[in-house]
Amino acid sequence: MKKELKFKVNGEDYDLWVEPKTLLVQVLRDELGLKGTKWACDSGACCACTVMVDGRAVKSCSILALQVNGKEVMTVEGLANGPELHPLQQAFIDNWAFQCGFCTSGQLMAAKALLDENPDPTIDEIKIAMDGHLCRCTGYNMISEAIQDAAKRLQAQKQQEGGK
Amino acid sequence: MSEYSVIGKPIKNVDGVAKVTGEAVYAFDMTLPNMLYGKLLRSPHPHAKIISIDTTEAQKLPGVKAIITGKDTPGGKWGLWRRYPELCDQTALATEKVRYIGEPVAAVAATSIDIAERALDLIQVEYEPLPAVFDPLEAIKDDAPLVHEDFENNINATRHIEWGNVDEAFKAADYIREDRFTLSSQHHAPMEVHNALASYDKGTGRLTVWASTQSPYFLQLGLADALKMREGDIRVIKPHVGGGFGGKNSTMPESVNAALLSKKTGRPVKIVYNREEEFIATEHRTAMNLAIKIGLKKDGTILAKEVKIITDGGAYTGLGATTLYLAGTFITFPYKTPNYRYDGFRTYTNTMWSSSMRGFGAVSTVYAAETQLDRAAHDLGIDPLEIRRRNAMTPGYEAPGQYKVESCGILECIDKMKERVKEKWPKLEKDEGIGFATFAYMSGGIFNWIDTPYAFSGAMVKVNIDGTVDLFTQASDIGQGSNTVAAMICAEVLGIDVEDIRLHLGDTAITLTDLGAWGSRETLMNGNAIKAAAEEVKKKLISVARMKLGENIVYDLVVKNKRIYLELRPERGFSYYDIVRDAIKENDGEPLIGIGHYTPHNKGMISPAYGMGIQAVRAKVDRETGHIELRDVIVVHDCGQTINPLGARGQVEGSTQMGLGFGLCEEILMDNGLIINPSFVDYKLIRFRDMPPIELIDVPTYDPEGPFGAKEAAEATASPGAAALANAVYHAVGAEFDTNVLRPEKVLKAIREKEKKDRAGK
Amino acid sequence: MANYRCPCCRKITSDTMDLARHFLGQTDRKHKDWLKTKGLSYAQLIRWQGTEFGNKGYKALAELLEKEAPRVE
Amino acid sequence: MKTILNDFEHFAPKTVEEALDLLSRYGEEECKIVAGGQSLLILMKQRLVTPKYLIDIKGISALDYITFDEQQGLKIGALTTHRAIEKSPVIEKYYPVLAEMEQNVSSVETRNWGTIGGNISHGDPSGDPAPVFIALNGRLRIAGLNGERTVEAEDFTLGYFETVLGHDELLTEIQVPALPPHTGVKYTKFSQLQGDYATASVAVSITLEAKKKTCSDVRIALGAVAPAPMRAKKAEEILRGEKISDDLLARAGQAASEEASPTTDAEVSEEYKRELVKVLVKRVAKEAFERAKKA
Repeated sequence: MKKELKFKVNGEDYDLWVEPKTLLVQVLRDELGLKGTKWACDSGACCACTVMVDGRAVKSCSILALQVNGKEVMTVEGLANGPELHPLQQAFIDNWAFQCGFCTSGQLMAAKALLDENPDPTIDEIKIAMDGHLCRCTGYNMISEAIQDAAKRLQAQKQQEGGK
Repeated sequence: MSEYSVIGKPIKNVDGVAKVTGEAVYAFDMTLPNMLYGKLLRSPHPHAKIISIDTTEAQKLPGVKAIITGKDTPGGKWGLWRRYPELCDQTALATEKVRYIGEPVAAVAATSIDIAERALDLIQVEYEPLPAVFDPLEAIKDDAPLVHEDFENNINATRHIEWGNVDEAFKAADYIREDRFTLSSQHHAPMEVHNALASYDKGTGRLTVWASTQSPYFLQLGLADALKMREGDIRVIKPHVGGGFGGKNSTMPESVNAALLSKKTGRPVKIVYNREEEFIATEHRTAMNLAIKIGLKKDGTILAKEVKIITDGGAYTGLGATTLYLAGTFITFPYKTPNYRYDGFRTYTNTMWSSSMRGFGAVSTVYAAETQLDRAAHDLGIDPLEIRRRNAMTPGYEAPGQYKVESCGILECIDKMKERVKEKWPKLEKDEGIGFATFAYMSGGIFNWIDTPYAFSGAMVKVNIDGTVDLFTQASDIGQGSNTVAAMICAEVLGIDVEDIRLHLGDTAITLTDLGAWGSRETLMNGNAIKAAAEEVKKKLISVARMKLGENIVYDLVVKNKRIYLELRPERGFSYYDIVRDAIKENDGEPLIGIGHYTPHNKGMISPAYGMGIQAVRAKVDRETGHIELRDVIVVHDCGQTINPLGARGQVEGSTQMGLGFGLCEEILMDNGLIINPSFVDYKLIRFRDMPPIELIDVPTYDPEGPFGAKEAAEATASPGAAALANAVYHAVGAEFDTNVLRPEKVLKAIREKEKKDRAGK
Repeated sequence: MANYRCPCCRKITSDTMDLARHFLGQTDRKHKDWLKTKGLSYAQLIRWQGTEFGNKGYKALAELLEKEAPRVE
Repeated sequence: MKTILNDFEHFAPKTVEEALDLLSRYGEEECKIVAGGQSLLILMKQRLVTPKYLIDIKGISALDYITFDEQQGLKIGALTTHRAIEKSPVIEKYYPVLAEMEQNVSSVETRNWGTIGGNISHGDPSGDPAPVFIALNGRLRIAGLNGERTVEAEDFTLGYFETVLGHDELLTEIQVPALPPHTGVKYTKFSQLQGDYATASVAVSITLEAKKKTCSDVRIALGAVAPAPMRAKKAEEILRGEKISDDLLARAGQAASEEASPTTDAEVSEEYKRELVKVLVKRVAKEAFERAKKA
């Protein structure tokens, strides 16, 4: 029996009816067409499906859609500001921090959650925050570097805004 | 070096924006209107006769639109070794018998994945279990069960390589040692699982398939053979691919069955494997039993090598026969081996079959050869780097009748490594060790087992009136960055920017044939095709410019920075845009098109060029628990002229991760043909915290066969990790291994054995 | 110089060792059956050649072919 | 393994009472509680569990808290996330071992959604929190329709994925007494790769007498080496009342290794797990001792 799900995704309100067995990742991809969020392991062990719920990085494959009732979800599609890429996205491009790109959306969301909480993380802090994320293409190092690079960019941005 | 405008510059990934915004579309993400979802029913037995399949109950489930079994297929067999029909052994669905746990026996199409999965539970299959064989050494025995009745002793392929006089050379050797290894399999574990979406048009009898594949052309051929259709009636489109690593070369049951179900229902059908299916029912690295004998002079010079390999092929051929071939070659690299004998046999067993995987043929053999060389060096009292140096190949080195190595920077790589290690790691902690291993790999294979009459790579360049370029080629970017390399090569030739080029790739209907992304072939082979196509256009532009400049032109014309000008008098020239417009106008409006292709000729049996180098791993061993901590890695490599240093580094990093995984933790655990760790929880991959930093040092050379001197850039670096790691452990605590995955328990056992040996020695 | 012809197919070569390599490379039944009639086991040859050093399998096979293979001019 | 979960009816009670009431309505076989669901949803995909009714307690906000005072000690609501424990200033100050432990529980993503109560109720013998709470002399508060009860943390798990929780009961709170003076606690899990499940884990709490020479009390808890997390009481006896020395620690390690009852699995043998217990107990107890001296 379907139940009502009211939540916010990337700033937009949604009011849907879903089967209780529906996972958050299924609602995002299949109902809302937000296919940037991937689904890769079926066992909650790769974090490719990571999105932010109320500002925290979580695995959308391991959460029932109904559990985010009333909450705010952010996916990779909500990261850029219109045509302007988020500094994390630009840093990922500039540092070649992805190859096939399949795990990238999840990584970006985890990195965003990390930088929101800790604007100046050390490489070790980045590694701890990202350790759930499997990437088969890179050796992870260039991702860590990109996240540090993004942190610097965000700080510079903040300073500039503060200076205005 | 800096004569290039684009080549050798750190160019950002041309797919970057799509991939960081979530807009990049993978086959995994695709749907079509009216689409059905397919699922495959898989065998729970490693070897069994199929007595009957009853689909009655499943048919009744609302939402089920079609169910097929082996009887409903056209019965076409396929494989990649198309030149040898007996090795084309794959089928869409098993009919007479199943040969591995996970082999599909029926396929369902339904209106949702949920219904398709539930329908599988309702299909009744009666099996009569047969005796099964899992061990390659058992498989060749006369009384072993036969996996394929026509292949006695389960021998699927054989390979013999010999040069020099091996027996005489061993007699002349001062030092001989024999070692035996059992080298395990490894899973590709791409983040995007195998999946395919097939849409059959009943009106035209044509099929379109979108798939997660490394080679649209191979898939087109496989589908044609499987479905008994004309190649030209099948269009394969490769969207973005979420990783392949050698696991997406073969045409696999998901695409064939999606096509069959689409044909039957008249609706698009999509089949997506889940992660468990990906582990149990897609190809993986070839496991092998390997014996290696080496004869050396006192000073460490290699006189002779003899190598024996029996591989665990699994139930079908895949690219496993190629693995056998390459293993016999790359175990000699990058050393001068004057006398060499190799015998390789690939066996059929009742397991999911093994095939190509990143560095195939090299990864396992490098482990054996490079750990053996370290032990020999130790016995002879020679420094591990020095013994490698003494035997290193030099430019132009030839293995009689097998291969010739043109550009070759291995000596410089070893020397650079020596220098850097001394500087970077001057002192080691207790129980810390440094291990080295060299590596080399091909820049695309020369062999034509696929039996194509086409050129190995083709490309077409179309220059539009505004100077923008449409580049058509079938080269497959599966994450390795070949799209960026393709655009860079084209941009360099035409003197324009990467941003001016629009790529049309991986669609068999609109692009020229390319054999796809395997064996590090895209940069050299496809690069050559693109370069040739772009140069054809360039020639047309130059001839127009030459005419406009008037007669008596003695200077060479250069196309660069969006201008066409005299090399020695740069001020005399024209804008690229003007010349493009003139060229089109002057030729009655005919579009400016260049076509290029590449097939290697007279380049030996293996490859036109070889990338190579050396890796060092620093690791610390916990003597009480056997735990290994990876601390640091240095890679020094020669990839000819680097096309894109950013992408090359990315590839080296990724290859290293996979190579270290092969040495440290990646293990497919099997119990009577059943893979018991088919998930990312139980199959251990190196993650962020366990990945050491990697320093990459480039030793540039120029390979005459490669575009701008480029050759293989990173696949080779998948092979040294495990060996370098084992050597580091050997140097830290003296423990020796004859297998590759150094789980703590194994390491502790080896340490204890070493301690026992030392005590007995005293 | 006398050449040897494979007893099971049309391969002709001047060297029995070469012929032995050809022979073991064939995975069809014809070649294996012939071996059986001569009292040599294909499995045994592979075990020798695939796990032991010194070319034992080929040597045994070459010796047999030296005796049994038809000669052609 | 299936891609899609089985069908079930979903309830989202807002209070413990509502949840207990729902539990009592449905039979044990057909009804399951889900909190963070980080383990349960996978079991459901594997069809190892196929509930007809799922009681989703994630929304019971009253069970999400961390409190501390010197008398009462630490109280953690069962629906507190791992991440909240990891980041709690109170825990950082008074029980840093808990924060250390949490940092190695799976991934940040799991810790952000998974709850401490869900983890413990799952009864996984290789779970990280249980041995630490046992070493900390923790107690677990359980609510049922007929009232409440508390059990010692060490008595909570009975065997593989089996706990003392009755079908109609709910774990509501974890209680940890304030640490006695001169107490040091350390937890280490051994796994080949960081953040992975434990091959073996050890938590040790050592209390020294006033002069900081003799061990007045000690608790040693082992994880992943028996059907349930367990105390190594013989090892504790070796240390209790004694002056700590390397030799004594080694003997305690040996005793613990004999007390453990690991089994050989696909990856690791029983003998190796015993070896690990021996080494880990020695090392972890030593660190706990060092911490106690500084405490």
